[in-house]
Amino acid sequence: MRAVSPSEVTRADDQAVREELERTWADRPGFIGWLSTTDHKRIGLRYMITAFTFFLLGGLNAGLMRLQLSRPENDFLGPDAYNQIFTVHGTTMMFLFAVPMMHAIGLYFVPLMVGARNVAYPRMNAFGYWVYLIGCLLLYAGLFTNTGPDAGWFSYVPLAGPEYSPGKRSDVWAQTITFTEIAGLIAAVEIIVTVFKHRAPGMSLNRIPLFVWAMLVMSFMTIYAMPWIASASLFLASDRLIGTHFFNPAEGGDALLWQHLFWFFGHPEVYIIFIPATGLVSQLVSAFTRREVFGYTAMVLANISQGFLAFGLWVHHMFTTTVPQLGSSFFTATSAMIAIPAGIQIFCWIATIWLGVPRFRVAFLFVLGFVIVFVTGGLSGVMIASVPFDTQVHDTYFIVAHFHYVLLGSLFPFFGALYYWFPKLTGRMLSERLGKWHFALFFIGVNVTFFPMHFLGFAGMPRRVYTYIAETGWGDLNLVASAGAVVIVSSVGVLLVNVLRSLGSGAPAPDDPWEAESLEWATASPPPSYAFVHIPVVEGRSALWDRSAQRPVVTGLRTNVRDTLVTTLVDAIPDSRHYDPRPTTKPLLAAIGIGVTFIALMFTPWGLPVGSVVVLIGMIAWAWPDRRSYAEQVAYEGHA
Amino acid sequence: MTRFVLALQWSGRHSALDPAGPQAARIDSLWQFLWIVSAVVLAAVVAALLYASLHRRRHAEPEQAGAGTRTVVIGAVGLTVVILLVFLGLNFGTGRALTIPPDGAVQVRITGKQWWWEVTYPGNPPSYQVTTANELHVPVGEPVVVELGSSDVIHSFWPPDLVGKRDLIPGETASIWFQADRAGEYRAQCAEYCGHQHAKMALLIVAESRDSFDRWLARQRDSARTPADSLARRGQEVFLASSCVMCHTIRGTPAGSRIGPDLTHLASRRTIAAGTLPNTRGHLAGWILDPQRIKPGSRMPANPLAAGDLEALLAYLETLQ
Amino acid sequence: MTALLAASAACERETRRFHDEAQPPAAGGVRLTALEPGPATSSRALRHPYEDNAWAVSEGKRLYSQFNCAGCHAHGGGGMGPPLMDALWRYGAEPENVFASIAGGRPNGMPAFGTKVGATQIWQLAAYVRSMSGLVPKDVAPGRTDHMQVKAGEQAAPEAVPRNAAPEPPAP
Amino acid sequence: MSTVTDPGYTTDLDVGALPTTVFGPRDIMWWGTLGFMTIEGMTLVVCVATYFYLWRQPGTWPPGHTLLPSVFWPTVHVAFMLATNLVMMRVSRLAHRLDLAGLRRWLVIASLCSVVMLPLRWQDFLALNVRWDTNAYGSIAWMTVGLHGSLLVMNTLETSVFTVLLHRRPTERHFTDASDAAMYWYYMTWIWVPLYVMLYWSPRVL
Repeated sequence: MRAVSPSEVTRADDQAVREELERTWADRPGFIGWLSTTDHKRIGLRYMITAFTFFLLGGLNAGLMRLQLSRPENDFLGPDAYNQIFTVHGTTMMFLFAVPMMHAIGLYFVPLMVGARNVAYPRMNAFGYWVYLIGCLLLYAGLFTNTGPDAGWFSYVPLAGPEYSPGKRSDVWAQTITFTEIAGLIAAVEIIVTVFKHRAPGMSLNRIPLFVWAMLVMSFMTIYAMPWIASASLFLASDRLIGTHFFNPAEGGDALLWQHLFWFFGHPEVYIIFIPATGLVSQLVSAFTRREVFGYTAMVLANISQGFLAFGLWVHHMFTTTVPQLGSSFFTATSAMIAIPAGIQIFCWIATIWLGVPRFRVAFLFVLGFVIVFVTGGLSGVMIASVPFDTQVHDTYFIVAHFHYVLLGSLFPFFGALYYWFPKLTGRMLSERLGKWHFALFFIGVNVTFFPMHFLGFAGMPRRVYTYIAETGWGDLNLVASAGAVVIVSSVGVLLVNVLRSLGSGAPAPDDPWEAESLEWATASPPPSYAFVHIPVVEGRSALWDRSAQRPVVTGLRTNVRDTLVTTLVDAIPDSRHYDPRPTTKPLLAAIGIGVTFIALMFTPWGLPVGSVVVLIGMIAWAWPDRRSYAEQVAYEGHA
Repeated sequence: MTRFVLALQWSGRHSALDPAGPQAARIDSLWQFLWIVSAVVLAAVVAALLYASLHRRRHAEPEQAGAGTRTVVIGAVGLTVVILLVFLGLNFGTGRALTIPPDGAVQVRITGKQWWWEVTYPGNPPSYQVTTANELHVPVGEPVVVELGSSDVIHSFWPPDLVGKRDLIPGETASIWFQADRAGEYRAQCAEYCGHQHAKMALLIVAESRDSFDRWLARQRDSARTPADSLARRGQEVFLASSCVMCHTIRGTPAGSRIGPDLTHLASRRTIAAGTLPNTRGHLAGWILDPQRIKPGSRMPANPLAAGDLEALLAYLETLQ
Repeated sequence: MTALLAASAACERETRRFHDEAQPPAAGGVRLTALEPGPATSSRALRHPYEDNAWAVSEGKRLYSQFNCAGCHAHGGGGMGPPLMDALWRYGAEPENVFASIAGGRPNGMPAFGTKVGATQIWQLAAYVRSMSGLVPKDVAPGRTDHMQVKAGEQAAPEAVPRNAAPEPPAP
Repeated sequence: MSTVTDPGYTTDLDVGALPTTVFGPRDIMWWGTLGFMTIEGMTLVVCVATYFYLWRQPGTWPPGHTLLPSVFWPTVHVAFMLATNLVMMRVSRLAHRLDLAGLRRWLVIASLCSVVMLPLRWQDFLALNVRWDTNAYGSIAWMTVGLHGSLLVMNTLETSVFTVLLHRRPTERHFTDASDAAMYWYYMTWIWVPLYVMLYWSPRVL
């Protein structure tokens, strides 16, 4: 059970090996190196920074909304600006922040936690990031040129359709979705294959860290859910651009079809965010109570059952439409049943804390905050599974309160993970003192902002209103909520100060500052480009706590080319080796090609044939190895 | 507890928790169960969490899981299942009670438009049909069935004091029934995002005794009379000669366009601009001159009338009782 | 630079001008037909603001339908009134010409709407009418409607180079 | 607790002798191909769901005066697609035998087959006898044929590029890629069969 110093992982004569590995795995120097990197750590970090930037921008949108709503008949924002801002807020938080952030954390840490040198398909990884970045820039370029989507993050037709959304605002939304979904799907496939085939020897499926399990379930959900929204936004775009009739009831289309397609993706989406958050909580709980999480199998099964059940709930977003009653009852039952796996998880964490020795570091405080905030949101979630009750609170501020409790509930483990992994990411510790301020302000701010909204919902305040008249009496609680938003903003301010100070003058982090269990702590902070000098062999479920005295490692991987180990699916027995190509700017160029294609498609159907040519060129360039890589690969295969 | 909090905040306001009809009352009693159970569950989880965190923080080594821990966790999960089953039972009971509309209900049709409500009472013969806007009159203590449709985008009808909401979806017909047990005015606001003025699309429900409801309905059937005094007569000429006539109907005059609300009995209505302003002379004047200041994006254009014309027009509109 | 241009174009296309104090066109500013005296060309350096604005054109489309313009002109194909989606313009194809036709009426049945429809809305209608023959930018013209389709969206209208229906004066 | 066997490593593992060219699920590219097949399959599932959802609307199917789809060219195409599987089975066998010369020859044939599918796909569009902007039925039918058509186009590009690459810069890796390409080809052609039945036969039969 005792953590082992990571330096014991390595072998005696390592200095030469390290130098050669560094030469092999390092990026090219300078700006080209920055553009051409295929290192999952650099890309993952970049992904995180981008997603966090858009979190700040989405938060800025929220701040503007709270300012507008702080008193009745406020004329700070007009309806046109407000509608764009609330749409962009929702779109940003769901598509540019929450899901990409979870993918980013996965892309950075999953390979380290399973003991791999790099993620599977590193060039696709780079491509996915660039496509995601283009999607982000498109949405905000739209907002800043008054072309921000204004039909809500859910883009219900006919409001988002060709007749009621003139101009290109809804097209910006549809293409932003396309870009982020492409990126999300790529990340999901990479994570699945990395977990399936790149695990360190000995890490059989029943020894995978719980966060990795959560990422695996989440990635499978992504693969099954995201094509629905990608197709739906394609239908919407073609209704708008080439006059198809998917959503036009007068020509055999159907407005509710959009809602079915959207929510068949949209509800799993919530769990796509929440399940990795539970994985983070499991890692944090185990690290800060110094014992492995109680009920590993139950936790894994809970995640998997959430993954399945999440696909059976979508109609509970449509209880006030004309869906049949009988169908609604089924969805009520499934919606209530998903509380059971969530309950199992909560009870197992509490049991772990009960049995363990809690250390009240900032990351652990965020776990406690998570449980409180998330259980509150979960309970209101069970309430709205009820059809009669939902008809009252649907599309009101009660729902706004509910899902902010759930989603900000998932933000608590994210912040906790930031304090936990920041040393690994940067080699610096964050300040615990500022962190406690961050936690306290955030916890207070979330509750002050969102708890009153439950009552606003009962009092009749619908969502998505840019203002309200004084006679409704909603002014006071709205002012309280806006005051809470100020507290949230200040807590994020404290976090930023903490991060910036730490980057400048934070205490240097040791390799394993928390004496935690998983493999990412078995390498330097920050990890070198090749991740591990020797890939460790895993001897138990808690990789670093369950080590024998021998501390076996993998030897024989080549150090002068990017040689990676492929293991078997279930038992992680070494099976073959895979040549990882050199870094290249081709993914960036391909992403630009795809970006130009889809942006052109907002304006003209000719984007499609032109785009096909661009894709052809991209494909040739991608597949065609340069002379040096070719020689290297032939030599690699000959060597085997 | 919640009643107390709401009473502080909301005395005399509208609320789903201050039901004025049987359906809202059933939903309210479901809510009473839900929040009490939720409060207990939340308190129990927080207590367990804090106690678990604090009770052995001075120990050095973690414990192995014993049979006791497993039993407690399984028990907690079992209790969760039991609570959920009770919840489902209550929920289905409530749902069944709410969906069956009683016989002999008053029939009304509501059409959602960007951003106002057209209210139609079917008539027999059809010429008895009554069309009004943004105001729904119902008799107290009698069930009302509202047929809901939309002529543009999706809207949602929601009077929180009376019943939950129902969407108005283009291409589909939905219906909802409710009953007001107390006389009074209830506000219903559009609850599905429908564009620029989603925020200012409210409907006033006036529940009154059967007698006054019948009187109201009979009066609404009448056409507008040509006004007696000369100022109002001039106002009618202004109405018919200006842009008003392009969009509005006043039965009994050549104005017959159905783009905007029917104004035949405008002066009998309590609010203008879909529940945005009280129907007073000053507000009406401001609304006619520059609606875009009050509801930016509204379909009603500005009408820069000369002072005399405006005066006359207002005098005319006030005769439309 | 290109990005700036694109951005300013996007702003122009997307503004929702709710408060709009539009004026009728200045009298005598454009030639109405080739027979009238006046400057020989009426090309304007700047496109009319309503024609670069998707919202204004879509408002024009809504008004076209709600004011029952289709009663005479059908959906551009013409009926009692002349077709609006071809290249022939009896009274000129410039926005100012179309404005004058709507506001002042024309012989043989086109009523004058100038007193009953505000200038802003006439400009919007004029922009929409021109979109039917492809005279406004494609990314501004409306797409299909949510009704029975009688024709494809104006977005798909081919650009018809305007010609005057009136006979040209004989060459000297 | 679990049926997974614990190999119980206690000494260093030398993996230097492991192979670099393996086939099927042993190789990571096979899994990636499977992943992208699943994603593409899901988009087609969305099309099928939409097709039948719209069918459920009141009225006839196809609606109004829309003609029934023709079946001649689509049937020719589907038969051709399935026949090309024989080519790819050959390609796959040659790949497993690491037979570079044979693989080069047969991939040229495969590329030609993939090119032939493109004009046939155009006939599939025409055989729908409806335009995409006529009604919702036309929209979903065109969308389904179009989305599957994008797989055909991508496959043509991929196969051609791959064939050229195999002639100019061959590596052992390409044997694995060829066997994955065959798997993708089977998938792409067989998934069209239910779509073909749905689009061209179900409005006639149901």
